[in-house]
Amino acid sequence: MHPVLRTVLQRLGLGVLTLIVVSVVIFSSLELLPGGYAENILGQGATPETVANFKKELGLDRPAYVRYFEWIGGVAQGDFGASYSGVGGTNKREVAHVIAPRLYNTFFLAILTAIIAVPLSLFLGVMAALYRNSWYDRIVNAVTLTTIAAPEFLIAYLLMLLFALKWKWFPSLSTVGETTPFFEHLYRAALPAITLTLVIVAHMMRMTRAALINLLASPYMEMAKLKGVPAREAIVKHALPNAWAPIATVVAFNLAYLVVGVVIVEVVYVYPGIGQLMVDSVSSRDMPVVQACALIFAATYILLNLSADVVSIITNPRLLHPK
Amino acid sequence: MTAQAPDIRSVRARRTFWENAKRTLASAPFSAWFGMVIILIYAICAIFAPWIAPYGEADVVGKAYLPASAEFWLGTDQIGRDLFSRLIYGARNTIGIALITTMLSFLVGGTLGVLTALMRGWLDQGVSRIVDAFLAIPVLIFSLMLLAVFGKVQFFMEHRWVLLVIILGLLDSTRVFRLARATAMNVVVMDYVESAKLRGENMRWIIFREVLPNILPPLITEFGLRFCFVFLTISALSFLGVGMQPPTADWGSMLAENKTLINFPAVGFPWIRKPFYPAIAIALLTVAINFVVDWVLHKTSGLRDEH
Amino acid sequence: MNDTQDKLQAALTAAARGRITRREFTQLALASGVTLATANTMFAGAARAEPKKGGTFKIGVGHGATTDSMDPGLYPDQFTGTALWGTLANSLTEIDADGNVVGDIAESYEPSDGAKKWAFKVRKGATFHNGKPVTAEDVVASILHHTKEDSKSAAKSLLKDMTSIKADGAETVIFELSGGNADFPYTVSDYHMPIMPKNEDGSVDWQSGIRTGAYKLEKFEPGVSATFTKNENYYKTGKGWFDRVEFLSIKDVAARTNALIAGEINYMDRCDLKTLDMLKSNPDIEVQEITGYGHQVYVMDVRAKPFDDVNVRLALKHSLNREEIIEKVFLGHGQPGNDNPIAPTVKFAVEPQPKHTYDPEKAKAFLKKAGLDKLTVDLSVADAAFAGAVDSALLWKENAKACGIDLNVIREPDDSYWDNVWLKKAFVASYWSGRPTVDWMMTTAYAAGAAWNDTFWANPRFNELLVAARSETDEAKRAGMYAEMQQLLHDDGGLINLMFNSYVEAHGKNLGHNKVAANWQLDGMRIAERWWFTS
Amino acid sequence: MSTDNKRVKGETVLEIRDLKIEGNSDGVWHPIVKGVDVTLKRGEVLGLIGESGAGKSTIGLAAMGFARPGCRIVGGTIMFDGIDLRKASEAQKRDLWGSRIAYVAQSAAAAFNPAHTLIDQTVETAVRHGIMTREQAEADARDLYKRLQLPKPDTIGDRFPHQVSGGQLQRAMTAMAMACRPDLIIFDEPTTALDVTTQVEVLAAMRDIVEQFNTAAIYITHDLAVVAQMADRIMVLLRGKEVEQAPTRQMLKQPTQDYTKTLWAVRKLAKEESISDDIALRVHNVDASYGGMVKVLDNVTVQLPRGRTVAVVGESGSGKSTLARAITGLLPPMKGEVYFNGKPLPKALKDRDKDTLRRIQMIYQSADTSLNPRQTIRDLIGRPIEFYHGIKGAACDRAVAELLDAIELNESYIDRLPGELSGGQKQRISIARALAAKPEIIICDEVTSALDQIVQEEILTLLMKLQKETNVSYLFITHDIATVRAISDEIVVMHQGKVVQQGPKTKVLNPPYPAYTELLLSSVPEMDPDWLTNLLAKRAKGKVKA
Repeated sequence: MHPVLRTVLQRLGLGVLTLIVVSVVIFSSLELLPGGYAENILGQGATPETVANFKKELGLDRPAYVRYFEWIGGVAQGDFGASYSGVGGTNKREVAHVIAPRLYNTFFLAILTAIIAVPLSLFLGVMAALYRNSWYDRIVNAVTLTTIAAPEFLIAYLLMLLFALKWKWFPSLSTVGETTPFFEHLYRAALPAITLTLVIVAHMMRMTRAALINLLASPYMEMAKLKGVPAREAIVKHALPNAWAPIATVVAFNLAYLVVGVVIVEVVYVYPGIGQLMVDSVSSRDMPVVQACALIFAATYILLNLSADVVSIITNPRLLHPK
Repeated sequence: MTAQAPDIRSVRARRTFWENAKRTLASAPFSAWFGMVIILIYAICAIFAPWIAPYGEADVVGKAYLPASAEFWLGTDQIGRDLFSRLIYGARNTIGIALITTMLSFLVGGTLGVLTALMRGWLDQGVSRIVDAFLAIPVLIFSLMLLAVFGKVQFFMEHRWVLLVIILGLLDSTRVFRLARATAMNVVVMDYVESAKLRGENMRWIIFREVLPNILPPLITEFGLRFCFVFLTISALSFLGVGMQPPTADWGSMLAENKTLINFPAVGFPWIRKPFYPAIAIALLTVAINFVVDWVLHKTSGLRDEH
Repeated sequence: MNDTQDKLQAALTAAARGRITRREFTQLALASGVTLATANTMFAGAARAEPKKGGTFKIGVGHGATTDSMDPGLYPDQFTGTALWGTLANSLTEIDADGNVVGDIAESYEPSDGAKKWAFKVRKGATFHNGKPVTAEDVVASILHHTKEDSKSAAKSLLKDMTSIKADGAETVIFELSGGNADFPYTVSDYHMPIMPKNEDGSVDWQSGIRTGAYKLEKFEPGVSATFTKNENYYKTGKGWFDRVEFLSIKDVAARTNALIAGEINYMDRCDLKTLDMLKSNPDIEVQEITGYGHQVYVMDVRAKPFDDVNVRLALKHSLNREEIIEKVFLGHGQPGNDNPIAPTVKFAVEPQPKHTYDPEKAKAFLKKAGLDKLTVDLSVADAAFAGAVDSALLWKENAKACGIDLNVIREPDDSYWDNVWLKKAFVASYWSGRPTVDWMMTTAYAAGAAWNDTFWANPRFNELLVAARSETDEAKRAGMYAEMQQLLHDDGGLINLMFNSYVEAHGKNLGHNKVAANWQLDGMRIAERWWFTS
Repeated sequence: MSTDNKRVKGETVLEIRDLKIEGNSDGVWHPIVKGVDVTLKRGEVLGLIGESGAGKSTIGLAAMGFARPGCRIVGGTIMFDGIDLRKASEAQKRDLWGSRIAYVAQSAAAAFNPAHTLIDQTVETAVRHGIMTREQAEADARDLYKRLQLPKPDTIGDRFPHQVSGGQLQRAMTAMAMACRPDLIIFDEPTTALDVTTQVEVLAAMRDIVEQFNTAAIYITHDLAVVAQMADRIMVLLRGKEVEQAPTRQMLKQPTQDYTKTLWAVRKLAKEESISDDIALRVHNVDASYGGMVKVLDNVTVQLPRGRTVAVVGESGSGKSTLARAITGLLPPMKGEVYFNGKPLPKALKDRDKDTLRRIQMIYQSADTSLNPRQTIRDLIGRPIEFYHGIKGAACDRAVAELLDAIELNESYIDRLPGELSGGQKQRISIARALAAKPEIIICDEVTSALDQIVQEEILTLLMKLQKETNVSYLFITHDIATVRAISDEIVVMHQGKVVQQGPKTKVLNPPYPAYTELLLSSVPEMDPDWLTNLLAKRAKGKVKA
């Protein structure tokens, strides 16, 4: 079997294993969560009787492990169960239906940001490596440093202040619905995307720079120079191909972050993404949704890392063409 | 050649830690110095907060939202506490907690990382799998849940910071583990580790005398970055309302408390808006740390210019 | 009256009808000897007074969760309340701007047998969005929806005294109660009890969102938004002016504020008090403040030590500087409480004497009486009880020091505060959204053994009065009884009422409205049918 | 006939006058090259020889007008074919580099970009300087591969660097340098990283090609024998200064300078062989392998007499280092026994007691990796003393000082870190560390191969001196026959995990040889300039016979 294929399969296997561990971790910590869905939904209105009715209807009166295995079994067949929120018999709200629109929004935002951020950071990184210790390099570093240093929500509010309130280029609210037309969606997601870009570009750019500068010391870069290859071409043609692995890893990491780590941006811009859904569901104890979200997050993380590995394999002849 | 050897010329004593420190510091560039000075200032604020701060951490000393004045250097906050004093105490709490958290995560993650790198085998496999699982769960959301879970324990209700430290520390240790293991892997294959084994040294010696000193530079730099990351996370948690306990002054919650003011004409100094003070405090420290970290990295990167 | 004033009157009407420009009006006004400023306000007022049709009304609400359900029994808060009840549906009765109960789906209602029996007459011409007329059957089904055995409805407890309900012909619905309740019409005005179409099988169709209200449901995305379109054949006249209504769930107050400033929403609830001055200074935005029934309180479990001693309770009641806290934490937005849960705007409300105010000496004196020279108590708080609960408690701690009371403030985690702290710990912060009647309020929170009696206060005289007053139809007598009850609670109860909080809400200047109701936020949750655009 | 008369000398290609270069360490600039003159005619090969730090590579690169980061050319002129490379712009130099001046780096493995195929990198210069179209360039490259006797010259180009052997890579790199038929090639220690047997082929290939294209070349190496084969003229360098310069033969026959003489003398070092049957260590029929697959050691039997030195020679992959691991217990043998003073040793390291461990010590090839860079000399040497003999504090310090004395290092080094020492000094420290345990056996794994010849000699003499003093036995693993001559009493020749031959030095080093031994020995370059020519001729004959 070709090594690439083998690795991919191995990782996938591990991924599934990881997912199971994750589901157990999440499930059990949710079991520990004090207060229940009923108490929460009824808030001050909870009476022992109504709560009891709730529990019965949700099947929460049965032992935890039974529910876990039912649930995991369902998931195995692609059925994430029903959200507690649909209780009342007739219209159970399938978790899938609850999550689908949010997931779409999240991916929309993530992809939008990625499209801006990844090329940008690569470009900046290569430039910084090329003109290292120049003013350009220093400035870019300083700026990225500060964007790393500033708390996410601060950046978010600042951008909102400038772009939404001062200049009114973009809306301050990013509320979008399933019916929102594509370009409207694009327009509304602009500010969140910019914010996230600022947050992740710094990281990716610095890694790109580091990875490249690391390689510049290697003999074959000197060789390239002594073969008369100009600096820019040397970086692009000789350094970059060997730098893909580390770059891919950090890119994957940041893309994962775009999916799993954007709660705050979602809150600030009121963007109905999956992060907020999960936080809501945690505080309202809507277990099925929380678990589904957690699994999705984990899966995203795993798949992205996997693809990073694949990239580093196919860009590394040693692994791609073994002796 | 033993203790009873006839000639009693005494060998000159060890070079002291300070001598070494001096030698290294001498070569530090400006940015590093700048960073170190800032960090030092913060440290002093943190340690001597009660003596530096003009007012108590939680004392209500004036009306709400007083502008900056001789009496209140940065004005007062939403219930009339002195912002300057709270900033200083904030340094104490935020830095203190972030520091303890990071230490915890390095103690756990670092030790495990080195151990697994040395032992390999099932331990390595097991730990790595579990770590992978934890890495796959987003820190922020997971810590939200854990905070909700253990926030109910009476002890943690009274000392919430302990809970924060434990949760963030452990979650973070997974990331540290990754790095520690990776770097240790490169060191354990070195001949000097092998020769230590040949000498018959025990695990403790090998870890603490042979391996640790050599993976320290990358770990130290990571420490700096992790440290920043931790208190950004803490502030994020405070922003979501589950962070530190009022009246404890914590930059994150201070920032969150006043976030709505950001979009309005300056409160406090005409040119800086109140919510920015803690933000600036955070940013400045992070930048300072990164300066130092960059320097350490450069020093230890081993990129010697050979002739 | 002279003729210039007649002219002015005419002009005002004209302005109201929009048939006269500001310039013309001002000229006239000046002619009739009014200053320019007054003239302008007069014009604006007049032009505002007359409702206009049309426009899309966007409301940013600080509530709403993905778990929100169409089942009215489960409406947790303002979002579902205002959107899925106030905009979409009607109950049998409603509370008007002055706090009186008036018919809604019910055209009229009659008590009999000492208010133990109530007959509600369904309004003629009231129809569901699908065109079907509302029948007594629908009403019965809608009410029974909450009283079913397995019901999870929050209204279940409200209806626990209802022994039977039946339709008497197509128009009339007969309620029978276990005991007399003169305020029953108030009860059925509750937002958990909208009238819904009955299914074949006798249950009600709560899922489809077909209701009777001024707007039809277009789309409901739980935790995100709810959109509505005008219901052209709404049975009420002079209500429901907008073409479309959009509710957005914006939990982050900063975001809400920005949205309003940026003009992306026309109305926001629960303003951040810190920003009010800036908001007010914005020419296009109007901040409105209504002191409602809601009150923010600290409650003591009167069974637990040391609160079992009335003197300790009184000492604490006097150790709290309500004015200062309102000033500092709520920036003056609220009315100091007087340890009486009945809002001044409620019928039969009184101001018990002596007024409880911050008075260290008195507090010390009461401590002495209790045989203590100093007192240490734990106070559990969380902003989940009410925004500012923590800050208030911290200030109180400062006040109490002067009274020889060491208040140990414990901050509880926000989520599930109501399950684990409220009703569980002896001394906690709590919030009451208030009730439209004395009886309702007292029954829910202070009657011996009531599920939510969070002070566990059981005063024989009080409870006896409570029952008596219910079936008492003589207004004067009732007033007397209620006054005594409020006094008792004030002197002896475990309630420390910090303040009646104001609903501080802001909206664009281009919105018009009549007197705003105080029973709920958002104009009694019925803002969508009551307000309109002026331009 | 000799190499030099066979070639047409043309006009001067390169003329370097009074070259001065400085290097930067920790912010301080200090001279590395202190005024060197080089003149090179077309078709001439100049050998630059000297120890590390002599500045040979620096000069070689300077000849291209290039200075490594951390170095700067501060004085002198570098005229290449009328162009002053010091004044030339980057762009000008870029046009020259690759096309008219080419560079062949020491380690081809590192100097080839792992991400591109050989042919891609070979043709790159030609194509980018617009000398040929890609098709022509590739055709030409294949031709060069053929001339350099690379296997499958038509397809080997499509391979990636990691897919071909070191020797082949080094030749491919020469092809790459030749791609544009440059006027000048700089060979920077091109064969140092190779096994002797491979080295012969590569040397031959490189020599032929420069002859065929009559290219001028600077050949940088520390190995006299090698340079003797390649160069027409030899320049000896010491600490950035020219010691002397002369045509190869003359230089080999009568060097004038003392330093040069010492250089030559190193090769003469030889130990008086003495045999003993008091066996300290006996490896008996040992098989070993990493993870079962291939046997790295195949039924190996070796004897180590007390107080004597047994040299284990073989090329990389012959399993000689594995033998060491098997003895030390790092790699427990699958089969066979290791007897120590007649008693079988526990196979695995962890089963051996402290004292056994003390008696067998090991010294590694690279002191850089075997000395913990974070520990001072005091700790490095002190630890075994403390660990094995429980001597602490001042006493331990004194012991360390005495050991430093024994290895001829000044006591003031005691608080240095390894990074602050020269290669030779580091190796001395690792010797001291081994001695500190007062062992009976020291396994020396290629201990001198990373060092300059003079230093090598010093280390070897030191080892021998210590052997006399402490009667310790050495198991001396090396690939360098010269070293073997210098130090051993007995020799074990290993090839592909098997012992080809074991016996007293004189016996092994003299005919009749087993085939492999002969190949090995014959491949070792000798100081005779005609050695390579003759050897090739002899082997050619051999082939014909066969």
